Amino acid sequence: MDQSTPGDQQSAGPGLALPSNLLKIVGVFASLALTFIGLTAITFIIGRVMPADPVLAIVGDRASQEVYDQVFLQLGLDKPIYIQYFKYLGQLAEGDLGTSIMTAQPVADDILRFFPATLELATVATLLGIFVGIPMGVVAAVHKGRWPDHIVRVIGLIGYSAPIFWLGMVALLVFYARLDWVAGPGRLDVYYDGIVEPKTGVLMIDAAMSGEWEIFRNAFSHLVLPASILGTFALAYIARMTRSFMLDQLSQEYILTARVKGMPERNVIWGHAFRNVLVQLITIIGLTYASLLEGSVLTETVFSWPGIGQYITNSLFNNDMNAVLGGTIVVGICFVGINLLSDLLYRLVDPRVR
Amino acid sequence: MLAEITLRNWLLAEIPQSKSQARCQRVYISWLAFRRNPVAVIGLLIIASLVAVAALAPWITASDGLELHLSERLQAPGSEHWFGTDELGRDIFDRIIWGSRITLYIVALVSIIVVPIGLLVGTVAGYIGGWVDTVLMRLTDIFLAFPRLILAMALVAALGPGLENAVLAIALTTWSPFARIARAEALTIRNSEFILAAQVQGVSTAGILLRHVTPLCLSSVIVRLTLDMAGIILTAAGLGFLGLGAQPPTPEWGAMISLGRQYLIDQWWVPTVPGIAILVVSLGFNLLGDGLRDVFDPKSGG
Amino acid sequence: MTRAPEAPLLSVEDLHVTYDTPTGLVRAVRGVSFELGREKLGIVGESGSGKSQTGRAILGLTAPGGQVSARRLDFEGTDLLTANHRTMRRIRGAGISMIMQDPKYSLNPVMTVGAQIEEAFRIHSKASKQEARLRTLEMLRTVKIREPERVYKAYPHEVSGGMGQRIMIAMMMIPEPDIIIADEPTSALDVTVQLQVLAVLDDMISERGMGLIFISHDLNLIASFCDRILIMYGGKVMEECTAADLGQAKHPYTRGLLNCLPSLEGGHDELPVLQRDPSWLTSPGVPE
Amino acid sequence: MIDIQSLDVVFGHGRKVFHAVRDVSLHVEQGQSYGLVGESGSGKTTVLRALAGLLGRVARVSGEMQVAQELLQGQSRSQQFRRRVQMVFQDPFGSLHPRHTVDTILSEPARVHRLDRIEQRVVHALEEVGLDASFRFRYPHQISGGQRQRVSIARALITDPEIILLDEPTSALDVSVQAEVLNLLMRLKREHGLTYILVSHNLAVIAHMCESLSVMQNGAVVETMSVQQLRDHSPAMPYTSQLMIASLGYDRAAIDAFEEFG
Repeated sequence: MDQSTPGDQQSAGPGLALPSNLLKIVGVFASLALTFIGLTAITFIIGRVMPADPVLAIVGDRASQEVYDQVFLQLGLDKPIYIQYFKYLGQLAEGDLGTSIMTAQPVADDILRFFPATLELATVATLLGIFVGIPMGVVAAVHKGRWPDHIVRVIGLIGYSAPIFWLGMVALLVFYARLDWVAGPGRLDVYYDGIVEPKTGVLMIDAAMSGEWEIFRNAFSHLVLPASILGTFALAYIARMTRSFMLDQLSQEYILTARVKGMPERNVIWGHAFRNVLVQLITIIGLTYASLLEGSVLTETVFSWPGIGQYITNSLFNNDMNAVLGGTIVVGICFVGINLLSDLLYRLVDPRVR
Repeated sequence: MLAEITLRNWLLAEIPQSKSQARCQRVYISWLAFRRNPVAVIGLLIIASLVAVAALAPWITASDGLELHLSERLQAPGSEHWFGTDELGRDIFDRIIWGSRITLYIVALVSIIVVPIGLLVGTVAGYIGGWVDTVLMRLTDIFLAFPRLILAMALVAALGPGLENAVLAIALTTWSPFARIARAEALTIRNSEFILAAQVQGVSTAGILLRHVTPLCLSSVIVRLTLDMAGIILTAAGLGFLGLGAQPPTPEWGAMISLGRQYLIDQWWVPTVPGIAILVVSLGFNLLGDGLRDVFDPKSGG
Repeated sequence: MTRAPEAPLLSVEDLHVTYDTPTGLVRAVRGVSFELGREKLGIVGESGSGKSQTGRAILGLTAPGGQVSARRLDFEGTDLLTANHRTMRRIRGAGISMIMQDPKYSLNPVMTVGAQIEEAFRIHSKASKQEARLRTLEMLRTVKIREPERVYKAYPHEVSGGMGQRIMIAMMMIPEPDIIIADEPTSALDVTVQLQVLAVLDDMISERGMGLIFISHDLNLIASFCDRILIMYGGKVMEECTAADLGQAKHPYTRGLLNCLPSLEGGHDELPVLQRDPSWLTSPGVPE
Repeated sequence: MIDIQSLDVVFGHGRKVFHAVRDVSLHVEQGQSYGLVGESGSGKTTVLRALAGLLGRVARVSGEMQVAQELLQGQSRSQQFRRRVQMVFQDPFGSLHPRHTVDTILSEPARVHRLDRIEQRVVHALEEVGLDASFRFRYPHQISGGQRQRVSIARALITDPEIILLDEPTSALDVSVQAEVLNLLMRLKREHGLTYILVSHNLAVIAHMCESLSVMQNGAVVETMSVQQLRDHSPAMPYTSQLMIASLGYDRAAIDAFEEFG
């Protein structure tokens, strides 16, 4: 069709196309800024607009009228709503997420303390998903319709369908309470608490850095179960997507070309088809990682894992709105950040969008 | 027997005689393809039983699942109580049956909110394009970039816990992928020649969107919806588990797990049975969705 | 025009390709026989005639679900039907190679052009990376690409259709096969580009003394490009003739195809329409 | 009947700007078949779409277009124009809605233009393109490529148009089917007194169907001539002669003489 030719006009090759690339990156950041504004607008609405009386939520219903009025002015509720929003943005920009009622500390400090635990959990789970899920998906696609495919499909469906909190409970019952193969809830046994200086906040790294191998082993034993449970979900998702991408690529004509060249089948699969799949998987892995950061809420509750999910849940029950919204914003930013990173990585790896 | 053969002939006739026959034939041929897929049929059976059980709940159960029998607390599964009783002596089997209504209620309500919004936003953005597309998709991206469970939690925190608020929160975080899918479909459809042909005929934009674009988006939206049902059920159960969804004594499965949690070690059935119920139903939706995708796969034609 | 020499490169006798589909058996190729020497053999037919299936069956690349059988399928003394995987892999590329219709789909989108050509070379030789690179650049020059260094580093989406097809030719020629199967290699291209690409292919084939199977729907093109022509319909060969004798073809199908083409010189008169006869598929050879 | 004066079509903005049609003028008499021929990217299809008002969203169109005394404004078209001017597309798979039966496809234009006796019109249009009533309730995927193209033509006939724009109507078809469709188009033109603009990359098809033609390249008209000039192999411009030589088949010696035009 004649209309499809504009692209052809520019088929000059890999020359100097920097300005248009720059434009694309500027576009990515512009959309990032917009997303951020949307994110904060929503948390702002949830925190300041939707509750019937935000002041009451803070001071409680037994406070005197004086205290009430003081907080009312402090919150700037007498000002127009958009000014309140800009003030809110200003505070966020300074890293000020307000003070937690529950811990009486700045929410930002709290989050810094709780976040590494979540990061540790989600990272290990994602790695599990990548290193187990991808080969599973490839094997399933190559053996489509035969038993390896069926096995992968069943594992994937169960990982997809099981409520993660329930799976965690059952796993605790079986592997901790009955079999005693792993350590129980929490990140460490009580008597190891506070020995290692929290440098990174990621316990296993801290322990390794200070040479406390016994603590390292204990931390690992605590991590295995929650990470596997969370990883099951990641694995199911990644395996399933890998399988469908792989099937798609294997039916492409360039695969036939590779076979015509006389290539061994293993190289056709890993050298040609998988290279294309990998490009698509970057986005999927990013999505998985981001969703695990938030999906850990339930796992953390079940395993008493002192991460950000548990922090948000506890704050919620204590009506600690600052902490809830602070946590939401931080997780939201991670979400957006990871997606941005995978988008940029994708642009770097795929020659077609470079 | 004879009637069956003629019906089959009518459904498979080479030359359909009317529009309705042609439509029935298309549905029937899809059904034949669907029927060959055992996985999908199992999924359909699970969902059909869920609906049947929910509809027949008053006749299946002995109690309304809320009555307390403190003398019969935490009884093991047996002939008296098939799935045992919980910490307040309520029959777990009955509670599971009544809970199926809640699950269906959540799923139906979310679908009713999410699908029309997603379709409308997606098809309009994809077909009209330009700045309309940019604005609508930015909006969609903002919701897409949101951590689903945490946003639902924050919303419930502001609005107060409860089933309706949980549904609202889930709907708010679920519609965006549908808009994305509908837009992607609309984008490929809008450049096809049959759309140009409709424009040449003088069909209005609304007519093209409604009669030409939407029917083609529908199948992938339905597949995605079925697959998403599992996610919706799990999120609702998760909110229930955290105490942010349906409130006790409502027999919502997630809340039941949460309450039964402390009895896990000695009375394992209390939290295990609702867990299995959730697993089976979300498995059913996933199987059905997989099957539907195979049937609707655009590559297989029809 | 050259004739097939005594010992043919490839002999095909009574080739069948059958697919088992839910709606019944589909006999895509039914009893095709021919021999190929160091010549340009054209296979022409309309869609569904089995011409592409014939090409793929020779390379053992029939799609899953397809059954291939033949009384004889022999390439330089090797029976392609019973050959094991290793033998087949050696033959593919180095013995028989294939050029497909659209370079947009038949080149790997995430590998550079150079890497893909080099790979084809290195599968069949122990050459060093450096040597492979030199050979690749030389090959790009042979297919008349003006800036081989630039194209070497380019990705497939960065080259035009005509150049893409030259790249395909370079890739398939670099292991020096004896036979090339070209399946509608220029149908996606504009006429002038089409002819230029064919000229490149033609020159290389005559220089190296190879055999070519040229599969196309375009009777005019095949008649002017090839030495010998097989006309296929419904999975069977209707007629075989030399290109020069096409005008005197006897089979009503061939005659019908020739007559229904509009021509530059013809008037606005009604075109003769091809009348198909079911007996063509049952009786062998040219009907009397 | 159709008058186009200095038509320009530009796609995109800034660095990605693409001038698809440059200063194209053409004139088609009533009852004539007019050919537009060129290679891909020559802008021939874009001219057709600009005339049909299909470029509204994506391109900037300037120039003057007049069809049967109606001066066309921008890319919007009156319902009267929509009834009078119909179009047949290239891809028999893509130009029919996959979820609509032949009946739905054919009755839609009649409904849009509020015509009466829709059922008779549908049956009659099917008859005219040589399809019997058994096709009426089938879906596009149940019929062959040639039959689909006949349905497309029937759809164009429903509103009793005066002009049909044909965009590569036979290039996706086998040659034997192409002959049938070309014959059908010739017959319909005679019987209904239609005016055609036929876009094709195939010079032989244009020579067979049209009385005059324009050769396009890179968005501009290279040469306008009568079909007689084409038959005599006497085009004025070197680009046209090269195109003509190329369409005659493979000739190794001639190819070395090919030039790059652009």
